[in-house]
Formats: sequence, C-alpha cells, structure tokens
Amino acid sequence: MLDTTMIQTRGFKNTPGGFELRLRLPYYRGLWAGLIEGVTVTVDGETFAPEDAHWTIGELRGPLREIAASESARWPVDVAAVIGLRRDQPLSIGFHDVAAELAIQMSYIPEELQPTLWTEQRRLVVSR
Amino acid sequence: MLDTTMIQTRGFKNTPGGFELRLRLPYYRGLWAGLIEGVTVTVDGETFAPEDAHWTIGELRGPLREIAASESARWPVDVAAVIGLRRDQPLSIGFHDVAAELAIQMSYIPEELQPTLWTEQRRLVVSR
Amino acid sequence: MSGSLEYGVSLYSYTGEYGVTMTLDDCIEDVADLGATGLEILGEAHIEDYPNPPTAWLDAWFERLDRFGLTPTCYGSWVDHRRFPGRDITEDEAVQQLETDIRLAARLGFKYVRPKLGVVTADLEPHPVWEPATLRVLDLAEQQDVIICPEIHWPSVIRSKVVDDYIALIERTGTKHFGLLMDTGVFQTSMHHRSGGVPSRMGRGSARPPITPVVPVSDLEDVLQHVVHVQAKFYEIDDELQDHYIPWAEFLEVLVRRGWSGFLSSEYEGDYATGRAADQLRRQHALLRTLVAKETS
Amino acid sequence: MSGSLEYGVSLYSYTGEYGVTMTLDDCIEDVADLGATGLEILGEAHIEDYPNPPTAWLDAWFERLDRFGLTPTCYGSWVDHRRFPGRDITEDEAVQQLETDIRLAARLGFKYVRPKLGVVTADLEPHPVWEPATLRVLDLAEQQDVIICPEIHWPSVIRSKVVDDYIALIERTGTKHFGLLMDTGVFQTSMHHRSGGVPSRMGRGSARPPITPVVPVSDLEDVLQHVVHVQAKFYEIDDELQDHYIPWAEFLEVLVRRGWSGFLSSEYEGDYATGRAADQLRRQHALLRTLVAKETS
Ligand SMILES: [Mn+2]
Ligand SMILES: [Mn+2]
Repeated sequence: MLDTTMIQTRGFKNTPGGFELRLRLPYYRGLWAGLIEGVTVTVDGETFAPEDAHWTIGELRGPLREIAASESARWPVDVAAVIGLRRDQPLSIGFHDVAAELAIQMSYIPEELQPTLWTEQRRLVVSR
Repeated sequence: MLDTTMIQTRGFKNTPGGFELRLRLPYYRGLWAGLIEGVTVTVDGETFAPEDAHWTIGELRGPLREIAASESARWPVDVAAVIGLRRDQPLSIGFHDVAAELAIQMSYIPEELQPTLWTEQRRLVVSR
Repeated sequence: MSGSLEYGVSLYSYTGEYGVTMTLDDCIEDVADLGATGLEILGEAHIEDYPNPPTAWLDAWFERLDRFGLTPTCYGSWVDHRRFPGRDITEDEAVQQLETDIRLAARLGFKYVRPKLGVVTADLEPHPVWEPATLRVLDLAEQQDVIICPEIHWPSVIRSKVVDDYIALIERTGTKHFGLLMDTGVFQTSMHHRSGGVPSRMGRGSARPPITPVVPVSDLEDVLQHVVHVQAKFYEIDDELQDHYIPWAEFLEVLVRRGWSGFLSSEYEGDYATGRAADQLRRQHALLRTLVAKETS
Repeated sequence: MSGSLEYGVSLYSYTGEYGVTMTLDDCIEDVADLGATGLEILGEAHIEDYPNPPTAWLDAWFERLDRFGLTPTCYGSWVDHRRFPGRDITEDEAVQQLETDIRLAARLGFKYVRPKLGVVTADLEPHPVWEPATLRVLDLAEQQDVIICPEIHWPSVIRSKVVDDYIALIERTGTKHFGLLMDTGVFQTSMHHRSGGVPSRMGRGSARPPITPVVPVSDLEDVLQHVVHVQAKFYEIDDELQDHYIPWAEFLEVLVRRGWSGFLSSEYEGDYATGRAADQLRRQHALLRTLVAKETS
C-alpha cells in the first residue's frame, strides 16, 4: 500500500549516478500523463529541475515529455511514480530534508488559477 | 485491510436475531484456536458472555469450544473474526458504546500471569 | 406521487484510504457492510488499467456486485480539455472520451455517467465543446441505456447559465438520456476546511476563485424534475449525529414531498485521518435514514 | 579472525502495519528497499494457511526472494505447551510442532529456526519438554540443514540456568544444528514504554512479572561462540540518529573484535504509529552501518 504522504518513505535511495524517490499522486483519480506539468525536487537545499527528472510509472519510463507523447499514458492514482535524478556524489547515510512540488493541470479549474501545486517536505533516511 | 483497533469499524451491525461485530487479533502472530479463551462483549452497558458468542474465522463457524475441537483450527493474524451475539431487539440506528475483552493464553508467559487480556472500547454506529 | 429513496456510496468517499489502508475490495465491502445498496465509482480512479480493465478485474467486479448485492449507480468521468499540452482537445477528442466512458460504464452495469467538464472562464463557463460533443453521444447513451448527467457542483450554483443550458438541451432534444446530477455541497451553509492530505494551492499567480453565495434548498424545486442522481456530499457529522454544513432535513423534505426517486450516493469529503471515512459514512447513513423515516411517517 | 556482518530485517518489525497499511508484498519489498539482504519471518504470522501454504503462496515467496535479492535467515516458531485447554502438550506433540516448522522453514530456504518455548515458572524456567523434544529433532535439523536456535530474550538474561542448559546440550551432543539466538533487547539500559496498539494486561490476578537486571554487553563474550543469529531488537532511534535504549557501539565492538559472522536482523518493537516502522528501520540500519564502518576502519 502507499503512504498517505506524496513523498513515500519507501524508494528514497542512492542509485548508480544519482538517487531516486517515490511520489504518489496526491489526488483522487489517475490522470492522463499530459496533465502532469512536472515535479521540482529539493534535497537539503539542492534543487533538481523538473526537466531533469527521469520518471518511472509502472511500465512507462523516461522524461515526462517522452512519456506524455504516448496519448494513452496515464499515472494511476494507486501507483507511486519513481523519480530518478542525477547527482555526482551519493547522498550520505543518515537524514535528508526532501521536498517536492508537483504541478498538475486541472481542467475543471480556470486556467488562470493553474497549475495546481502540491508541495510537501519530509525528513527521510538514506540507510545504506 | 484491517483497522489498527481490535474492534473493527466494518462489521458492526444488526443481524436476524441479534447483532455482530468484527475483531482482529491484537497480537503479532496467528494462534491455534485452543489458546483463545474467549471474548466478553459489552454494548451500552449490556454484557454478552463469552460462551454465548458465535465465532466465524474464515471457514470456521461455531462456538469457540467447537472450533477449537479441531486441532488444526487457527485464528490467522490478518483475518478478522466475526462475533455473533443474540439479542431480542435490534440495536437502534445511531451511536453505541462497544467494548470487548479478549482473553488469550500466552505459553511463554508464566501461567499465574495468564490469560493475557486485551480490552478496548469504541463508539460505533449502527447505520441501518 | 410517492417516490422511493435508495442509499448508495461513492468510492470517492474513501479517497484518503484508497491504496493506503483500503483496497478496492475493502471499499466495496465497506459500502455493502454499512447497509447501502448503490455503488458509485470514478472510472479514472477505481478501474485497473483504465480505460481497458483486464478480464480478471471485470470478473471480480461482477462477482463482488453479486456477493454484496450492490447495484452500480453512477460512473464519474472527465473530459480533460487540457489533456494535450499546448492546445485544447478537439470536438472529436471530446466525443471519443465520452464514448469510451459511456461504453465502459454500461459494460460495468452503471445507469448514470457523470462527465466532469472543463471550464474556460473565471466564472466557470464550461468549455464550449460540451454541447456539440454531448449531442453527438446521445444516441450511444440511448443504445447503451445510460443517462449522461453533468454535476451541479460547488462553486457552481443552480440558478446559472450552465444549468439553464443543460435544461434547454433536454427540452430541445426531448432526450431521456441526459439529466442533472445534484451534488449537495451546493447547499453548504458554511465552508468546511479539510485537515490532512497533502497541502495544495492553485497556480503561481495572484488569481483567486470567486466567492460563492449560499444556495437555498428551495432552488432545488425548479430543477428537481431533471435530477436523476444525488451525490450526498458531506464533510462532517458530529458526535450528536448533527451535520452543521449541509441542511439535510430541508433537502430531504423537498425530495420526499416531491416524490423524487433515486439514489442518495454519499460523497464524504471531510478530514483525511485514517478510519474517518468509514465512520462518517455510517453516521451520515444513520442520519439520512432517521430523517427520511421522520419525513415519511 | 575477520568476520562478516550482514544486515537483515524481521517482518516482526511491521507488526503495527501488517494487514493494516502493508501487505506481505509491501513488507518484503520494504526490507529490500532499505538495503537489507536478510529476511526473517514468523511462520505463524506471515505464511498463508500456516502450516500448509498454498502453492501460489510458495511460488510468490521464491519469486520475491529472487526479484529482491533476499536471503531467508531465521524462521520464528512456537511450541505452545498450553495449546490444548486443560492439559500441557505431550513430548510427541512438541516434537510434531518442531518437525512441522523445521520442514516448512527448510522448504522456504531458511537456515535458522527459532522455537519459542513455553515457560512453567515465574522465573521463566522453560517447559521441561524442550530438551527431550529438541534432542529428538536434531537429526531432522541436520537432514534439513537448519540450525535450531532458542532465543535469549528479555526478561531472560545471559547468565542463567536456561542458557547454561542450552550450551550443555551443544557440548554434550557435539551437534552443529543447535545454537543460540541473541536478542539485543536483553541489553536494554532502560525500559521503553510503547505507545499505540490495543491495551493489554497480564492475567486477572495480582501476580506481576519479575524485575529484570540490566545485562552488561560483556556477558555476551561468554556465549558468543554459540550465537548463530542476532535479532537487533530496538525501540527508538531519535532525530540525531541516537538510540537511548540499546548500547549499539559496545555491542558491535564485541561482534567486530571477535570476528563474529552472521546477520543483524532488525526487530523494531517501538511505537505503533503508522509509517513509523519503515522510518525507524531505516534509521537503525543507517546507525548500525555507520558504527560498523567506524569499528572496521
Ligand atoms: Mn460530487
Ligand atoms: Mn527477538
């Protein structure tokens, strides 16, 4: 099952050449991928731009713009997305302040009020 | 999935000739049925004796002593038991104070300290 | 004329629990357990691999309806006109989206399909594609035996151009496959501020949503003949079984007096604390059934 | 002599979440996700239809081990001598229980089986059936290639008759299939009072459990040669990555200096608030790995 939070406890870890974290859609339904504008991740004050994020949503993999190129691509509400980011040094073992701002287009809200921005900050642990 | 509480929200309702409620095992493993001594249920101050409870644990049905007569009978830790009790009048629509005391033998605790008693009180709703 | 009210639940109510503490199985079992007979879902939330559920999912769907004695009521759908970055969807694409959901809803046994339409102006004017696209799928709705029912939902109000336009479409075409869905949040007497969930805000600019007037329940009288389904939106029923946000007694008085028949489909939209949805739904059903019993006795 | 420490997790750690917010899948995935390679389970908690898991469960078990790169470490079992109301189990029944679990554990790939033995006196003397029953299953343990390892667990202490008896059995028989499991809760320097969960109390009478002395880590030196598995019991790692209950630096110093090889298998036994187990396990592994890196550098 998922954590209630957008940023999931499971999934935050070093990877070859960077690190990754998992996000759930903090909304009540899944979305066509084209409605997702992107996510800005910050770790200990270091910000990672939305266009540098590599997404994995189930079988879908790649930058968001490539995933959304497929008209049938969706982010289901009960599937956490893995956000991969490049970083020269691995994150140190121990605590890190992790923030994410997820931007999404809600068609039923006037465009001048969009995108809707979900923001969250959590203290997560790199355990190895 | 189950509620964290022993007394589950789901399952408290009137039945023909009485009412029922669901309990989870508030322990970390499933148990051989013979280790369960019984449950005392109280609703709005009215107490129902352990020997009057009709148990349903998965496919197993009956009074606890009948269920435990089968040496292979178990209460799995992730399965809620349905406790059926007889009552002349249906419970009224609205709130009820429901309490349960579950008594279990823990073999690795000296017998003079047994049974272990789990007690809980919750305010539940009869919705129809 | 004597109507019959039935009780249902929309799985939207379990938003804070779904995928966290409750599976789809749990949600559907909970609806039946609390004594409801009507089941409402959101296509894009609850159907695995939407819009193409695997056979195993479909089999499980019908098996559950049967086991729990539940009737599918309304299927929530969306027409996301900003689905393709940089442009609005075309009329053909809107038709395609509606057709997809109508067929899928009918296949699952639903009688009502609620398309949520995009808005194009700050005063919530729907995207103009709604009318031609709707007209083009009315025949399919008839063939599939479903009624398309856009939702009157806060901050929209009953006395508005959009509702007038919906009714005009019904009167002009004489269709039996288009109606209104009444969300009771429209009648909220004060604003509930939900706790829990992930904090969100609208946009990066300074624009803010319009202030919404309180809508009197009496406004319902004008449109009730077109209302085919009620989403019984609520936020909190307190420990005395009172709701301080939605005037249920007044609302139910109108439904009973007018002999309205259909489902009251609960939409819990209150605080997200674990376990709250299941408890609040039971409180609401206890309250609704108690009030209806008073009205009809 | 240079040992190698490996890191594992017992699914006991997820007691507050299992079946509530986490499935077995979730638990096993979490163990791998936090970087552990050893997986410990409780037979009577985590095996579907224990002791006869269906084929689909077994298939899923091996598929997960493979996918997540996990090694089964220890399988927790129980010999419930009060299992049949009104009488103690017989020696034959104790043997049967042990055989059931040894076979099932071996089938699932475990190397260690921890039988939890019943106690018969207030000072925690084990039920006398333990020794003859154990002797009767040593051959099966050898045949199935598992080591039976009763647990030294608070409120028992290391310097005690029961531990002496365990060691005497090893020395007398020369068996390689019996050893000790060290639960680090034995070394707790103060008592943690867990919050959350359902309140319980022991018995209806006035008897109370014994007061337990603090066990110095140095006591471990005497028995370490017989310790085959460590359950790294812990209650809380604070926001500075400190543990105020278990003296990890001292404990790990002994293991590293003595060249002990085996798994440190985390047993989280702290507060039950949702989400706490996964976070605390990560904190503990960060702490353990940091301390071991210091000891070995
Ligand atoms: Mn609604
Ligand atoms: Mn232990």
